[in-house]
Amino acid sequence: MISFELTEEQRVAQATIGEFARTELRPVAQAIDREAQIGTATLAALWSTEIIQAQAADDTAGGRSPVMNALLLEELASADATLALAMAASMAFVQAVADQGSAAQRGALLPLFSGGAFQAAAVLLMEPGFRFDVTRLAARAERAGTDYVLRGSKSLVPLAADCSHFLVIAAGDGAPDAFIVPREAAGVIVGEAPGTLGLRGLRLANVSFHDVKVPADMRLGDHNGCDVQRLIDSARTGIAAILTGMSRGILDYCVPYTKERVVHGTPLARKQVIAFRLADMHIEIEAMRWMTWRAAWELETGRKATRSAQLAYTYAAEQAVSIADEAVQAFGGHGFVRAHPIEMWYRNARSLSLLEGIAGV
Amino acid sequence: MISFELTEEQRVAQATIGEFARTELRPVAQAIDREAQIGTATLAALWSTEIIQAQAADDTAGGRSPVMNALLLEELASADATLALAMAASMAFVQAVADQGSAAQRGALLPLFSGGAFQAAAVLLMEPGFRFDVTRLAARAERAGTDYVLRGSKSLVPLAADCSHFLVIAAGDGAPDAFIVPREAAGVIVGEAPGTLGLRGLRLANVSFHDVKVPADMRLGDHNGCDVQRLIDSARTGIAAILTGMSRGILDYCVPYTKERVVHGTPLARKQVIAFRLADMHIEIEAMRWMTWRAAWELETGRKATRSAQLAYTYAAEQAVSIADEAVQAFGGHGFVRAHPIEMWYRNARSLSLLEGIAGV
Amino acid sequence: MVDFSLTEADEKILELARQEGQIGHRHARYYDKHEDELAPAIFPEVKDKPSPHDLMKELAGQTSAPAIIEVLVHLEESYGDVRLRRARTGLGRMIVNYAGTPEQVARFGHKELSIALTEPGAGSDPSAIRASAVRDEKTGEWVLNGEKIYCSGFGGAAGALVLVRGPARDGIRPFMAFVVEKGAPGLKLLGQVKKMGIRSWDTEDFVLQDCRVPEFNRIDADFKKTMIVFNGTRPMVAAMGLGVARALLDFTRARLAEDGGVLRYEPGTPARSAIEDRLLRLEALYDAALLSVLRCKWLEERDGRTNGATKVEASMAKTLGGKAARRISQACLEILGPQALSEEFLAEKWFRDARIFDIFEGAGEINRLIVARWLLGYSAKELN
Amino acid sequence: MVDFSLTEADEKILELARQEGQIGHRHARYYDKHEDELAPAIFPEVKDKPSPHDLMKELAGQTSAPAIIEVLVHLEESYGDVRLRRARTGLGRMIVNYAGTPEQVARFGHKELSIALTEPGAGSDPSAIRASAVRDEKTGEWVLNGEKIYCSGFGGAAGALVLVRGPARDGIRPFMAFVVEKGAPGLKLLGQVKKMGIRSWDTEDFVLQDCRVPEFNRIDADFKKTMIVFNGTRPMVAAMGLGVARALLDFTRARLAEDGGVLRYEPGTPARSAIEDRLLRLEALYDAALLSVLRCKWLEERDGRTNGATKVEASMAKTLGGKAARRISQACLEILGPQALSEEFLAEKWFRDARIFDIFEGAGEINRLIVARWLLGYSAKELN
Repeated sequence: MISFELTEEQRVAQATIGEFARTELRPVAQAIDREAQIGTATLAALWSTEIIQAQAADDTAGGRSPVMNALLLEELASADATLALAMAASMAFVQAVADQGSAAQRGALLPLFSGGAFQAAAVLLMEPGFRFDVTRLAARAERAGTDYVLRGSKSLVPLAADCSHFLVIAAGDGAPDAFIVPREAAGVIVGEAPGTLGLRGLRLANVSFHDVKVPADMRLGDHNGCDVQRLIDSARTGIAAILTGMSRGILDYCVPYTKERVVHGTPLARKQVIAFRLADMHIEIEAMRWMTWRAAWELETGRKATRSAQLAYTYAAEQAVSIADEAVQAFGGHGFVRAHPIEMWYRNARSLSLLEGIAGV
Repeated sequence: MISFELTEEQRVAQATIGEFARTELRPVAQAIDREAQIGTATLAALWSTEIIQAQAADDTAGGRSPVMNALLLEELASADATLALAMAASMAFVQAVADQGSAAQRGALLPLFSGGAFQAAAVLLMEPGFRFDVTRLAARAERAGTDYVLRGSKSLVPLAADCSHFLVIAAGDGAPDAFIVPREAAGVIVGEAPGTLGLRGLRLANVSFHDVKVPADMRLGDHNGCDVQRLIDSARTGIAAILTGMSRGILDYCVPYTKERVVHGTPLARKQVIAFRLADMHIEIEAMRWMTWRAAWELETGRKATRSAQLAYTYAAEQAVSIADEAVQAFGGHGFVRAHPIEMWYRNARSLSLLEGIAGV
Repeated sequence: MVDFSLTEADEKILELARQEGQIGHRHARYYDKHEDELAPAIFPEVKDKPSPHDLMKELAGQTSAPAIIEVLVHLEESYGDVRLRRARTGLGRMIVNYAGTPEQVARFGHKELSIALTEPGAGSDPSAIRASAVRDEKTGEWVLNGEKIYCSGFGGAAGALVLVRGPARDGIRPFMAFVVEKGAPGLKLLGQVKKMGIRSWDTEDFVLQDCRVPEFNRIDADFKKTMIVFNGTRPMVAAMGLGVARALLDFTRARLAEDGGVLRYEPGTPARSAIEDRLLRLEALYDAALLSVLRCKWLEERDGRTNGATKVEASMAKTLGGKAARRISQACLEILGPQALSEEFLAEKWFRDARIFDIFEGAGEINRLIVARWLLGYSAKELN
Repeated sequence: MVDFSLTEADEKILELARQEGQIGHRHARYYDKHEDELAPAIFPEVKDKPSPHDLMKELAGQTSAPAIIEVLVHLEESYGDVRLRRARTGLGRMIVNYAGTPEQVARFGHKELSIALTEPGAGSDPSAIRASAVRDEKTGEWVLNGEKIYCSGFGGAAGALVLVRGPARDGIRPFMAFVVEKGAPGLKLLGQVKKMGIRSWDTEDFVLQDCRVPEFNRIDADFKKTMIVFNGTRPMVAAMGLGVARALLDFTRARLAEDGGVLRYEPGTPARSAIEDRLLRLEALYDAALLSVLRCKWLEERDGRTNGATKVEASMAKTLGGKAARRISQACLEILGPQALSEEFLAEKWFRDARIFDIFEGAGEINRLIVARWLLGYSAKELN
């Protein structure tokens, strides 16, 4: 029965995290971008929301809800997409283990995410090279006796240097599989962060795997393996949620500015061309949200979400870049200088919309 | 040395044909669409411009000029794209024979186009089926002794029932080739015109070839064969010229209407959104024209025009559909009813922009 | 709780609508070619069968919210092209029943009445209406003059509720509404409008030339309140546009499938063909618009249908629906290529049909103004 | 006669510019990372070599029209990223030389002077300028106050020609222009503007706080005439945007080629991959804009450079050039995929650089207004 009704719990969480994002995250967003570093205080504040921890909660507690996560990622991203993605990256790892890990894997790994300090971890899907596609993985895991040997490189790993574990998606004999690899494992090399167009606080870096021995029981799901497509669907939904929130943050910033800025005697917002663009932003942001909700709901109810997640991601990517671009245009020169966050959003929009595999709902 | 200067001869021809198109063609355009038939008087008027005949002129006379043809097709199409294409289709045939035919072929065929009455003929490239592409021809010509046997179907042939000859592009052993086939040849079946979205006056129809015997000397260029890509390049340039003219006609019709039409106390044209769209139309039409000129100039000077023709065609197709679409929007309900030519232009734009191979400059 | 599933009852109703749509497709070309011929009030194929609307009533309580299942049925009916049962959606009748006196309701309430607003010089701007009503003090009759165009359903209707300007009061000529029945002296029927598409959609023009109607026919309808019906109809019309768009999307996918082309949702852009990539993006646009329509209808159920609560959401849904119909129809023809231009297939017809959905029931420009005014807190005077 | 060929001399000049561009690319990342450091007036690599501009003069008469070869050289220089020779394009100096008295030309005409128009509250609308000049009757000096931002070339300049509002005459405060040299009392330098891109493009802000300049520094420049320089510079800036766009297009094609991808122009859409199709359409947009720039420059040669004859064409070229830079930079990054986000490559830098070209020297909106007013015959008052 079709419904867009949020539960009381969802509305409360949404409002709480929304308020947290506005007061705690937005004020530090530009500094994080400038310094290409998320301060420990901010990481601690993020951790204190307990969103990551909730992903490790037992199924029966109802703590792991893709719809709830989509709502909260939107709220976080409306303040800063970088920080939303810092959360979403760890969330993706914990969710994958919680949803698809063996009992032993859950038992060993989930407690790491119940401590008092921010715990970074990531799902590694993207690879270096200019024609990467999720269906053309070069990283390979080969059987060597009872173990696997992992070879290949992964790119754009958030907070790579701080991660305790990586979940590495690699091609195998048949379908791709996911392998849990501690950062300290022999043969794992975390590259220098080269600096990136946007999302600079995440210090996105390559991680390469040189004949890394992975014990068989560190294959996600152990004997059963895992559903890698579900990880990708979840990531696309997560990015869609973040793009939705970021876009909303942009529009919220544009409305007062265009109403105040007077050009040739009239506020910018009263020029039809500007007003229509703002209206379109709002219309599209809403549509992005419903598409994200639908994909998250499919994930939550155990349905196959591949189509919905792909469409939500593709649509949100296109719209968010366009929204950020039009925001720059509305601000003119002020949209091009670092005094306003507009240029950062433009860089973040273009960056976010190219990422695969690293967010989770 | 880069120049956009037209010669005196070009300017005179442009003005003359422009005036002819405005006074003789525009007034009959909607009736031709309604009746799906070009009247004999109109065909006679078109013939009297001697544009088709000029294509058969000897090289040394300088009568065959792709740049001139592009200019004139734009003028004709600014009044009616259907009639411009009726001309361009015959032009394409005559040009192909004149440029690439053997001496015998030129001697036999070109005089047919020097008579007193409109002589239809066409180059046949497109084929039925929904995934047709110019690089995937299904029509085939096979060697049978010294002759060829032609098999396959061609689609959307302008004035098919009136054509004396077809130039059929078909795959052979190596590269595709072109074959001159009289309509009356055994095995040639001209289908009923099914009616089409736009360009209805052309009675576009399928022509099928059932084991049609083609003597070896009716292969265009005889022993040497021909450059089929050049025919395609010329056709794309021709369509680009027609799309440019049609778009100009649309804009010319929109300007006075939007200035006169008052909505909420202001002329439509003074709404920024409408004014910007009209400005964009003009900007794009000009760019379409320069792209067309460049491709035509490359053809005229014997350069390889494949890239320029493809870009001119692709760009013009996209822009013309958008221009016709925005014209419908500016007219609102009046853009959707047949009292105004706007809806015809919308149908013609979508139709024209899908055609390959049937126009020539 | 957020929920995107259809109930069993929803599925059953929509399945029936889809089956009927297959019949509609068989008649589509005929009525496209015979635009002056009204389709029968009910087609023989379904004469003795329950309609999806009947089934909706029967299964009430087991479906998604009424406004939601209703809009989905409309989408399927539009997908089906020619309607097998003439819609009784005459807005004129709705307004008479809502604003008329008991006597007026008794006399006109059961009749099919269109609403006649648009004039050659007044489309999206009703304030430009010039048709007039003058009272003949001798007879007590009203004398109407003017031209009304694009009047939906008028061919099959008993008449129309006509919006005109009355005599000036304090320099302002107020809107007045009269029931004009066919056969009234001075009502000249101009017949079906010759349109690019939706030719089976009954649309007529007429002229009022000293057309006389009694005082009894004057309906005391508040124009502003009347406009509130658009809050419900805009998402409905958006859904109809999506019906046509989906007909084209399905046709396009089916043609590609014949050639072995399958649309996969797993890969990213680098692994797609140009055509797959476009089709995928068109589907995304379709879904974006459909979800906006459903959200609006869900909100309508929650917050009220006739109080204007969903004015902005209705405009949002219509903006996206109109845009989707335009873009999808244009792009599908391009994907299908030149073969799609032929009347052997319905694709070219749907291309023509689809274009109306960003025009009638509020063009995208009108709807964007409504959204922008709300977003920016501007009055109609401040932003127009 | 229409002609799209370059002369041998053109090719020679452009080849030199391209070779220099390869050097420029090597310095691009450094000046992106060190935005407060002005690039040298001339780089050692080219210190003793003729510039493309020198070659242009040398080969005069053998090239395409001067305005055309000049704009093509600018495109290549922009393609090359960091300029190897600091451009002497200070608009302030140009205006002093054109409008100053012989004494003023003698004193200032050889100095590099920027032009300072933009203020925090006045971008595309110079009428919003608030900086002021008041005459100190005692000393005969002018006292300037205000804030000027985004002043191109000011870091390397000797000063700027500053546009301010003078004392009111008949209720109107006329524009006045003063040469303000660095070191003037009350001129506070604020240093390089922190920008998203084009960081090697010298751009400074400054404040005038009771800044005193002698009467001699007042330049009698007609503001409207001054604006005519934009007719020449708009297509020039459009070409610079295209230079950045082509750097990205070339980079993208080269990366695809490494992987065996070749862009073919023979097939239609159905036979293309998603990426081929996009790249082809981006090239078309690039060419559309480039040809519009060339047409404008050709017209400028024919009809005059400083008489405003190409006002509309200049705006058309700038509109398309700005749009092309925006779209191409956004789309190339998408085609290249996530790897392109890394600072290991210049793609991400060019993405940031490209965005300025639809903003400065007239945003697309300003230029569309100019085109629309001409097309519709409206005054600035009737359409704004």
